[in-house]
Amino acid sequence: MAKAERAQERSAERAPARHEVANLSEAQLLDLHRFMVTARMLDERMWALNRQGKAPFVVSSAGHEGCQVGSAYALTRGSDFCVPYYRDLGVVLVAGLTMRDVLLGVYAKVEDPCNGARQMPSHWGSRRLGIINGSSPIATQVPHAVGLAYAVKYRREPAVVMCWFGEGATSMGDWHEAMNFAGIHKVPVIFVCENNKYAISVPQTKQMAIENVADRAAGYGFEGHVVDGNDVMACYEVTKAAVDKARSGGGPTLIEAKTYRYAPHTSDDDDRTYRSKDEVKQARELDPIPRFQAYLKEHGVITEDGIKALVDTIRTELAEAVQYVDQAPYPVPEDALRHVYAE
Amino acid sequence: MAKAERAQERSAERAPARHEVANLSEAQLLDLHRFMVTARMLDERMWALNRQGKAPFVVSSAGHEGCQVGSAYALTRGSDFCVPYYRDLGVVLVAGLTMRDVLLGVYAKVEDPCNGARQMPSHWGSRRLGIINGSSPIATQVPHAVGLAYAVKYRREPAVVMCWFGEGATSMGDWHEAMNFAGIHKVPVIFVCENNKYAISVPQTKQMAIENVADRAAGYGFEGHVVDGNDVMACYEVTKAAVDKARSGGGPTLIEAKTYRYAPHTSDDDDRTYRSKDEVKQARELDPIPRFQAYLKEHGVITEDGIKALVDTIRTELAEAVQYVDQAPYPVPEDALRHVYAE
Amino acid sequence: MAKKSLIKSIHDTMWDLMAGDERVLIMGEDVGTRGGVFRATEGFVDKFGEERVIDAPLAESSIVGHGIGMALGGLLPILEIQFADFIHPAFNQIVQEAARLRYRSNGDFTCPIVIRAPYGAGVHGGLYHSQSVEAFFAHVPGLKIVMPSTPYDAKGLLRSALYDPDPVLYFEHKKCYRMITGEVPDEDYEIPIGKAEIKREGDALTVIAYGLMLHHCLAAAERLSQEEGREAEVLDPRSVAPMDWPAIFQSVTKTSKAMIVYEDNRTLGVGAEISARIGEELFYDLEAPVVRIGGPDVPGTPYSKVLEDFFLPTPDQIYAQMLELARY
Amino acid sequence: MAKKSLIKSIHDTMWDLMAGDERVLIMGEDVGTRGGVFRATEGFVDKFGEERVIDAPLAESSIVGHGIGMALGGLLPILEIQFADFIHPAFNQIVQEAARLRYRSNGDFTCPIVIRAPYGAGVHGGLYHSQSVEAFFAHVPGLKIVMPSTPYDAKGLLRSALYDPDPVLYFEHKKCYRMITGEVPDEDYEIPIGKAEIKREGDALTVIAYGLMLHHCLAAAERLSQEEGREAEVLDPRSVAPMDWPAIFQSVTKTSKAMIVYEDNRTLGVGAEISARIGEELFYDLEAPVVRIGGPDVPGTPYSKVLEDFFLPTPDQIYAQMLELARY
Ligand SMILES: Cc1ncc(C[n+]2csc(CCOP(=O)(O)OP(=O)(O)O)c2C)c(N)n1
Ligand SMILES: Cc1ncc(C[n+]2csc(CCOP(=O)(O)OP(=O)(O)O)c2C)c(N)n1
Ligand SMILES: [Mg+2]
Ligand SMILES: [Mg+2]
Repeated sequence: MAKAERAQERSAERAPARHEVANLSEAQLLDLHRFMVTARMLDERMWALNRQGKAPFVVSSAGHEGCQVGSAYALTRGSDFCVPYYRDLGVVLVAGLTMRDVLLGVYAKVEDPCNGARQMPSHWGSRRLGIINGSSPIATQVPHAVGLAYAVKYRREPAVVMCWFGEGATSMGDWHEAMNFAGIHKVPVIFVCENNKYAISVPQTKQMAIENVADRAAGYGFEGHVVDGNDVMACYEVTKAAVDKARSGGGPTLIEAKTYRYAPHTSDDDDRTYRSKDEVKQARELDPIPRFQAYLKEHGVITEDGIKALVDTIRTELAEAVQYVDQAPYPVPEDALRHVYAE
Repeated sequence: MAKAERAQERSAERAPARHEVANLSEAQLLDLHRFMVTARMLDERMWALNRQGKAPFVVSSAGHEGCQVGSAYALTRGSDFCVPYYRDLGVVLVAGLTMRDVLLGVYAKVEDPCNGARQMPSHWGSRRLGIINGSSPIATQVPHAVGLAYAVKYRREPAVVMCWFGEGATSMGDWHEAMNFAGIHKVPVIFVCENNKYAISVPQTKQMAIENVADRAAGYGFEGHVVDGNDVMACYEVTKAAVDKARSGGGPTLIEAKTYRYAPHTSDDDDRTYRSKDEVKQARELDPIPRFQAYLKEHGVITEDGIKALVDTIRTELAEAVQYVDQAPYPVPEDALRHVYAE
Repeated sequence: MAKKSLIKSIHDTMWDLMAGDERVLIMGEDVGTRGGVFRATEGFVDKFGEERVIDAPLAESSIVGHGIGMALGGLLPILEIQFADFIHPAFNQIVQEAARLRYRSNGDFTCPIVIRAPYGAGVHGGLYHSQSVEAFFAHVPGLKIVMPSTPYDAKGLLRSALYDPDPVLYFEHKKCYRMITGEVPDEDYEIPIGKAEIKREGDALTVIAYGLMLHHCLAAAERLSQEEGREAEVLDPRSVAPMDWPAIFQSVTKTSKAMIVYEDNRTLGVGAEISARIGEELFYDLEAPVVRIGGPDVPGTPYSKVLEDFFLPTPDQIYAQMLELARY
Repeated sequence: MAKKSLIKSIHDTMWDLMAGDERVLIMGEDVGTRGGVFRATEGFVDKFGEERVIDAPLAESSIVGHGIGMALGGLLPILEIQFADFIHPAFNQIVQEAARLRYRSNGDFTCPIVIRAPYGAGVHGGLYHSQSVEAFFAHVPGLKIVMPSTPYDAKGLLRSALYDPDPVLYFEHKKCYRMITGEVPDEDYEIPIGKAEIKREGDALTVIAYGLMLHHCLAAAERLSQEEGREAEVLDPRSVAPMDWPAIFQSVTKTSKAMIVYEDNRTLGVGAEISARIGEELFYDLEAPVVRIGGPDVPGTPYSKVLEDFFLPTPDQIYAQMLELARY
């Protein structure tokens, strides 16, 4: 009784806004927004380039911006570590890769700072930015994240490690082994599962017999949380709490963000065989970007004009990046022989 | 109220005996007892042979008889399948291997029906008896059990598959992958984890961050149960329920039996570095065999003389088996080249 | 008889095998509604149902492990690994389990599974969608490794693989899937595993190759004939385990010169064993050193077209070396 | 200077490395209180603590995977795989991750890990405690593979392995652990990885071997000298990747005859590449076909002593073939 009364009273004064609860300043809200819009616009451009025949292969992050940006934003840039997977465009933008960096990879130009055009696009990495270079085999990065977190703890560094993967990745043995070790050694790692309901065409029901990946955390001795991946602030909030916990010695957390991918798995995929247009349409109605924009406008953080201006700025930057990348040089053939061993 | 009353009433009449609750006849109780004593005596003989230099390598099952015999006894011999691991002497005896069969392997004689002296002892198998031939790498048999259960279901056979492993095995990726698939397809498989607190020297606390392996079942969408591995009837009861459930289409169950191994990991191990004599002594006080014998005597199922007679019979059989095996032929060298492919 | 691409031949053969035998089932990632990422199982789930066309969870080790279990239960599973690059998590199940079940049980158990996987470079797949993995497994006794290079062979070998009582790895060069077409009879036939085929007869030198490189070699041999009037004998082993040594030795004895072309990393690729055996067995027959052309010893095929082109042996390089060896 | 067994030399070297550098840690199954099943880390946990001597859960893939992560975090992990036979679950992490991290990141990332594992037969370990696994990895560019055969080499090579900026697999023949002893200096020294050593000089033929087979070859060479007055040159490559081709070619050019002895399955074992290269490169120098002695192509070393003895090349067999080749 007393509790409900007090709550009512408080709401009578003024309910604290969602972002106040999440401890996000207006500047931070604008940051989140900018990263999300950048990711979406860059993604759309990549697909356009693909259709124009300029990019043989692209991977889409559209739909995942809420959970990617929200989670990555909880890290301290420059000292924490990101261990992303191929869908994490939003993550690596927050971590500091530029649109140009990303496009150099898409165009397979030699200046590609992630891998010198050696890997397919979306296989990012940067020692400088603390983004661990990833491969294509699913879930192999999860033990890397955990071992890295062990090292960080061993060295008494204040850093934490965040590791992203899809719900399909949770079926791999490596995922299990890494979760288990993380729990035993209480290393400062945060696992973020971007559950978009499909692994290419395989629906979640054929991937696992349970509703929530987060429930598996209990089997490893740490906490798991489900969060709405379309709610960037909620993603930030739950991840930030996990980051704080990890940083103060509380060990790992598994966060499952319920999300959806709007495009086919990659530009090589055709999703019409395994899901209906209607299903995709319905998911798009929950798009994290307009939802966040509505919130920002409602709370006077941004205006429609402000959004337009941002879009224009990004479009200009994007055009510049495309132009630069278009003219950047390709690798020379003999580059293929370098970096097998230390030189 | 009414319920408690009724229960009290019943106990006033006569509390049903433990084995009645478990639906075990006296003949079955004697069966269980015989298998347990046989396993223990055979195991002791194997160690004696090892110390005499006649058996270069042996693995001990002592301490595990309760959960091994109790669980395997829930299967229908001849139609169900066993997928054991190297510690499961009690399991394979219930499944139909004889002491002679086992000793032929220990002596590496060519008549060894499991693998013709090709594998280390305790790597049993028999197509005839439905015991799947096992290897040494840990946990690889778990997906075999699950795939076999899929086949059984696919063929609409009434059989079920039971798969045993230690708690250490649950850390392997294969274990996780098999659990996951079993849950998705609800195949008729029963997993029995013989948790003896150590994987060679590694204690459970360094193997996992949780108390009960059984708790992981929830993450795969089926039930898990913890049972006292020193209570053969409880092991039978919980396993039998799982077998019935699996047979009627209810899918998998994970059973964790808390047990202990009295001897070192194998004859190559020295356990003094990682556990105290005292710990072993305490565990031995909970030995499933005397405990079951006390119960049997209390309920008039067997007498002290009956036990002695049984021991004598087994001792005689054992002597005969040892004598036979001692004189049995070794393989001929060129045997090594056979059975690489179909002949 | 119909003209089919390599992938269509594989698709249709699996279809017939599924239709003809209830013990056959297919398991792999995206083999169901998606019909496989290369469409090898297009339409299968509608025809044969979900119980026989299993969309596996993302877990290669257990795709193989469960497949072994199914085989133990009397089924004949065809297991698809989406890309050969992703077979490595299943290495333990293949090497320790599938390959050894018969041997370790002294013949009591068998493991009749087929593992299909698309391999090879030339499709801008980068380091993880381009690998050749046959050498790892050709080193493992107990396995058979089939490398079909034509639609005709693909059909006959796949049927043999399915009914082989031992585990068979069946590797399909993904660049050949649509590039290579050929006549395929409608009726069923088997091609015995372990029998090479002379894909082109000649006496100037013997060239041994499979997959994409076979087709490059055939093109180079044609040019050698056209431009130089010299005839290379091109031998397709069709399986690299067992390897048809008699056929290889017979051809090299005839031509006295041998060349091996493969796209896998050169060191300890399948060509190493071929070169070694020819050198050891035909010491007095050889008129020139064995020529081995392989991919460079770098960890993978880079994504960039420039770099990938550098990685892969080209028809021109092959031609140049053929010519040199023929003239030797 | 002290006389030590192979295992003692490895133990003591690791001890010194741990004592000298805080970045070094050890992880593996039973490496803690048990001190390793072969006692390689006996006493370590008491001295260096649980944080640096980690009893890993039973999970090889992640022993390597976590080790890679630790290396990414600036540590220098020594990862113990309890038996080389159990390295297969980690195949994916080794081949796809450790070997490729540098290459795929265009040199931005490195992977300085050491993976130690006891390998080899002769100890009644059966199919799963006897394997030689070096050939699988020698096929993988990006890895270095060290095979120390003497206590002296073991020390110098282990130090080099630890400070090598690339992933090193360090395989120890378990039969040699206590059987082979030798003088080991107290002070630190490094032996460069990729440098062979002539363990015995001679001119009658070149014999290339490592591990237990090296010692068998040395015994056979001694007998050849005693009984026949012919001197075999015995070359220990010490690492099979990189392989010291110049040293091998130099010796074979001198002797004109080459023999390779290894216990791994013959087909596509490391000897295949050695034989192939010698045949290709020294075509005009060879006076006899290269002789390759390997384990038979069966799925594993059987447990039975009779069968195991049949599997392993014996000093007598080696001697007989040496003699034949020397007389050729
Ligand atoms: C070991 C391995 N197996 C298969 C693949 C092919 N593959 C690439 S992405 C993918 C699905 C991944 O699904 P999920 O983890 O849910 O991530 P999402 O793509 O949905 O974000 C598959 C099967 C792979 N890359 N690695
Ligand atoms: C993949 C693999 N790694 C390591 C080993 C070595 N090994 C044999 S038994 C064992 C411990 C197994 O412990 P657990 O599963 O608890 O069974 P228990 O022996 O306690 O019954 C280990 C590490 C192995 N056989 N296979
Ligand atoms: Mg997904
Ligand atoms: Mg145990």
